[in-house]
Amino acid sequence: MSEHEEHTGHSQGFYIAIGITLLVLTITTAAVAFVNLGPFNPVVALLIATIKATLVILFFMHVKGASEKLTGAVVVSGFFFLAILLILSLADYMTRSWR
Amino acid sequence: MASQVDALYIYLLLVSGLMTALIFIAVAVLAIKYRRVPGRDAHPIEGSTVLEISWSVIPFFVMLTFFIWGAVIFFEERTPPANATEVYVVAKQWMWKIEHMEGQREINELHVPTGQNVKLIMTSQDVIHSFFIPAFRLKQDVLPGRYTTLWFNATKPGRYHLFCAEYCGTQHSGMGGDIIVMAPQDYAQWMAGGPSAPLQETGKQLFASLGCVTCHRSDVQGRGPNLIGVYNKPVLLEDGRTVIADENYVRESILDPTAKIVKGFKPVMPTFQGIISDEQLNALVAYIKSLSQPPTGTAGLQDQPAPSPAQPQKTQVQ
Amino acid sequence: MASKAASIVIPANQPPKLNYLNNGSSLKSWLLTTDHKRIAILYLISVTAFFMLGGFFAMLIRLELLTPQGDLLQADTYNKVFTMHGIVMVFFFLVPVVPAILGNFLVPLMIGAKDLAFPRINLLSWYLYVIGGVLFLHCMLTGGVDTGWTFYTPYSTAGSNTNVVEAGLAIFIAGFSSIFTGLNFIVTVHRMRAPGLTWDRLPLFIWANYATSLIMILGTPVIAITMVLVAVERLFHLGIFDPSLGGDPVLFQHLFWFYSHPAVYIMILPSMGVVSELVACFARKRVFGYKFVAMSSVAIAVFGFLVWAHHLFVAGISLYAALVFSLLSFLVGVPSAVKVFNWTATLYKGSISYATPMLYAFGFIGLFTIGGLTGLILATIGIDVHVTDTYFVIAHFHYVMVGGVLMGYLGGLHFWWPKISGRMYPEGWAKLSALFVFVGFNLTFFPQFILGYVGMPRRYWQYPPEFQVLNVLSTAGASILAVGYLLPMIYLLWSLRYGPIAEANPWGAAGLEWQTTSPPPTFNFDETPVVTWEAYNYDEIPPKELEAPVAG
Amino acid sequence: MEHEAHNPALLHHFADAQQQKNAASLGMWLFLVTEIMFFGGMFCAYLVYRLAHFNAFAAGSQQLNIWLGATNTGVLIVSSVTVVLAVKAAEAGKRKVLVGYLVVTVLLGMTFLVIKGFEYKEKFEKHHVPGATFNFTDKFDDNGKQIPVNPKEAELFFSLYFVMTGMHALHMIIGCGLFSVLTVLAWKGHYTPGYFTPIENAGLYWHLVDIIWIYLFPLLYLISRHS
Repeated sequence: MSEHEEHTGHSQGFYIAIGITLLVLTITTAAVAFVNLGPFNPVVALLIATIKATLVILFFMHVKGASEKLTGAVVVSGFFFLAILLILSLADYMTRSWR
Repeated sequence: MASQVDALYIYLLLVSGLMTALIFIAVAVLAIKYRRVPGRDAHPIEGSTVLEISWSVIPFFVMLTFFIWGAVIFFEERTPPANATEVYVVAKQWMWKIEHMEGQREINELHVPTGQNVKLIMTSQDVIHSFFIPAFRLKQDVLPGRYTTLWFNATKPGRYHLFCAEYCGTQHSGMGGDIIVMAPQDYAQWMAGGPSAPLQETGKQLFASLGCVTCHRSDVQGRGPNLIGVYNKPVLLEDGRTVIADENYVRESILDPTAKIVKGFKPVMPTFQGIISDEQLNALVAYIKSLSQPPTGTAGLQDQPAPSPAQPQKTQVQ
Repeated sequence: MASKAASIVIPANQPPKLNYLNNGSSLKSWLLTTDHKRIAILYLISVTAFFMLGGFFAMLIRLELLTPQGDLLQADTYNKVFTMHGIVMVFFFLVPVVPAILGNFLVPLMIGAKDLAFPRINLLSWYLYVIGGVLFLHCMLTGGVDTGWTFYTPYSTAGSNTNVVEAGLAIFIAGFSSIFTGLNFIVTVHRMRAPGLTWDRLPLFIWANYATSLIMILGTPVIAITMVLVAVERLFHLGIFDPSLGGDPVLFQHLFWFYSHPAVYIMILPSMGVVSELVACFARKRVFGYKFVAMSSVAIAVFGFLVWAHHLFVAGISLYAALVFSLLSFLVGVPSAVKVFNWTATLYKGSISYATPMLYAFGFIGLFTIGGLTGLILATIGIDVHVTDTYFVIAHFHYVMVGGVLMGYLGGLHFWWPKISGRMYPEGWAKLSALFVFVGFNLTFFPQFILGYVGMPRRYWQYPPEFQVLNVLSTAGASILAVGYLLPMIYLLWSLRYGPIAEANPWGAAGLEWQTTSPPPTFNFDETPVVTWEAYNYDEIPPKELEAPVAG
Repeated sequence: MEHEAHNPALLHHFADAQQQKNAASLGMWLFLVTEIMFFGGMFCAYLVYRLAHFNAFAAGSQQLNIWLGATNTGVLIVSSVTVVLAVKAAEAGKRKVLVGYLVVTVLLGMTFLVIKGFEYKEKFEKHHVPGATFNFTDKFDDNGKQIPVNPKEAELFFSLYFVMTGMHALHMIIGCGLFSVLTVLAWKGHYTPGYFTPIENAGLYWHLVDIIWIYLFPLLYLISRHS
């Protein structure tokens, strides 16, 4: 197992580089919040958040290069059911005539 | 409406009954025919994809007929006709307070004439209740903080149960009453016994005494939008959205004026939340609605002259 | 590959050897056990205790409703009684009953493992269940709670002055018991299967429990946070669902039913798994359409998450959302129907024995068919407006959750009783109680369909006199039902001492659990089995001429 | 059972260490899914109410300190890096490096909590804590436009703010406690290159708590600054 991990693991420098990328994205998203993009402010902010989350999941949590696909399937299904909760709830709220 | 619901119910009962009978008979026949007897072994069978697909797909299409028929009825149940008489209902633990457009008030009783579309505009003062008339096959939850509506057209005079169907505390099962359906002439007689001023009159007085008139002027553009003819029309908002100015919008605009600002106006109106009661709110809503003369008069059976159309009224308001 | 299965030697009655039951008898060896079988017994005892408590509340409800006026109980008391009946039965009986008792006992045995993947977490689950249960008992003894098991806001946050927070906390804790059980099952099924036991060879009971576990993991956290939100709203006056702050009480209902609708499948799916095992064993055939039955469990679990708002058709959701949820609700009907059809088809050309477990399986098929079809009637939106929140709904979900779940549970308990206890139950008494349950159940709940359609709302402490006849029938049925449930408790306890010693495989059943001794040794198998055969290879196992060892 | 001699950490019911490790990892991931759904309920409430009461949510959001929020995001990201490096050190069997990274992680976690505490303190001082003392008079100020906000709905925003960040902070506290225990165990040499599953799993938990904050930060602080 440990040998296997070493194949998929990355170097210390790689993790620090990912960390710096995440910090840069944080500064970017905070800065963009001060620019009025109209309806695109939430879009940009959530897009950046999703990129950050994806980086953490793929590299820090070692889903990319994991020994099996099951881990990825678990992650995807977690977000899939979260999406069901959000989308179907909003399906009610977005179509209420008075909202 | 009740007969339509019953027709659908009978259809569903027939289909379900048939299915139940089919399964019961199949289980019974197979269980007896293939009961264990010495010397006869089970015959291994794998399954059949054709069968599996057909008994998945065929029931689904049968269910689609349930859905479509049910949806049609529901759509009709939820679309009140434009010419309906309106009645305001306020629920509280544990009673139903009802106010007719004519100003007639009742508790735990609702008098309606036959052959008339009646639309209930309901809200609750405390917890969730549910207005349930089994004889009409109708039910609608009554929520605090917003309006829900229900409409019906009673056909047969009589006294029908009114129940609260959403659990609401200690006296939930006592929160009932009667729907009294009367022939139109009896109803007119009953209504004539009532003393009060029409609801929109009360609303009009409130509109003046609360100072609404100073901004919502009807002659020239005031600081607030002109409310004549607004009800049930699309309104363009400051943020570019369009909403229909229905009862809930009018209600929200009184209680939370900044939520949806009409295009071209500033969010300067104070909130009236906690300042006016639910009954006063109903009266205001009724008044604002009356400013948009309904197609065939709010209450067909009113013997007093319906409030005059917007123009003369506005001069009074000033 | 066939010969291996057929050649398995079924040990004859043997002198008591070391098994999980007699391997240590101190209290500590039970309360600190990590053996999944002993934990199953702990659950059996505690869940049965809660069942009796919930049943006691049910009897109070039925007695109160014998007459139209409220005479036995006060209105307040009645509201607390039905609330606690609901909470006890749903969260402390129906959700854990089959997975935590039969599932705990059987999942490792059926897949040829020594234990669940996380035995200590399994024990923790039981302790969480007990802590939640004790907390709820404390809540009950210090005044109870009167919100209905559904905790609808704003009544639960602002209206009720009973101990809602403590009840919510009890459910929160019991919820984590359920989450850990589900987590344990999924990991166990993925990681601990015996060599050769591929996914398409798994018993259908395993598939059903796997699907159940998915729901436990995905749904339960949502009820947990919802209970937290209700609690903070009561405790700290935060206003999450408070309409006076612009909050929406209907949002609570969305979150509540996002868990509580799929929770119905947490309850019913394991029982469906039991029925698949029973039908195969007592018809001596492979289940017709194995793959479709297996997949239908997963389909029910997934589709179950798409339908929750069908509880809210009259609650004030949008017209369009209501239509969408109505349509989606019919989707769940398909895999449920597929199961019923396949069980029926399995009987064809079988060799059917009428042993007690099979009678329960027949009962399950019948009652579930009625429960499922009335579910379709409720999903039909135009009808739902009339019958929701009436006794029609009560009757429907009791057909599914009591008729279905309990039939499956009792069938399974009788079927695996020889494996669990090492003793046979008395067949005559068992058949009698199965009959009592079936007749009593139908007499109790069928009249409630009619009551609901003529308009009797649920949670009514008194009612108009014209509803009395049907209520009397229902109460009469409930007393028969109670006898039907009490009988097994008595004769199963009796059998522990006086029942005939059970063989390893008294039914001649397929499945790894029957290849070890009854009761099994602590680590289940003397050596890890290697599976080379398909599930339900009844054509390769000699039938057992089993004519009920008659009660003494 | 026969394996017990080989590896003291191997439990009897597993065939080998690989199976045990895979089981633990899958179990942890499934637990993380329950965490996603747990927070999902609150995210759902937040989205629904933001849709319904945008003005109040925007005004409430303006009152949050974007700099403290951004700093905390940075702190969490750095702590995630130290966690991942700790796992790497454990894998390589470098005990002291492992302990060092674990200590830094706990310290960073506490830094987050302290900064969060300052934010809460500010809310108390400004009477932005829901309840009897709640007072919201600040106006939404966009290009000089003054917009009065229904204070009740602002209270709803702050209710959600406190529940969401409070739940997250609770997870941070649990995480700090977890890593403190692991630090002691690591110091005592419990973990070897053949067995460091607890470090890995605690790391997964920490990353998930990080991800939740990565979403909380824009949702609460950023996206409602303009309409």
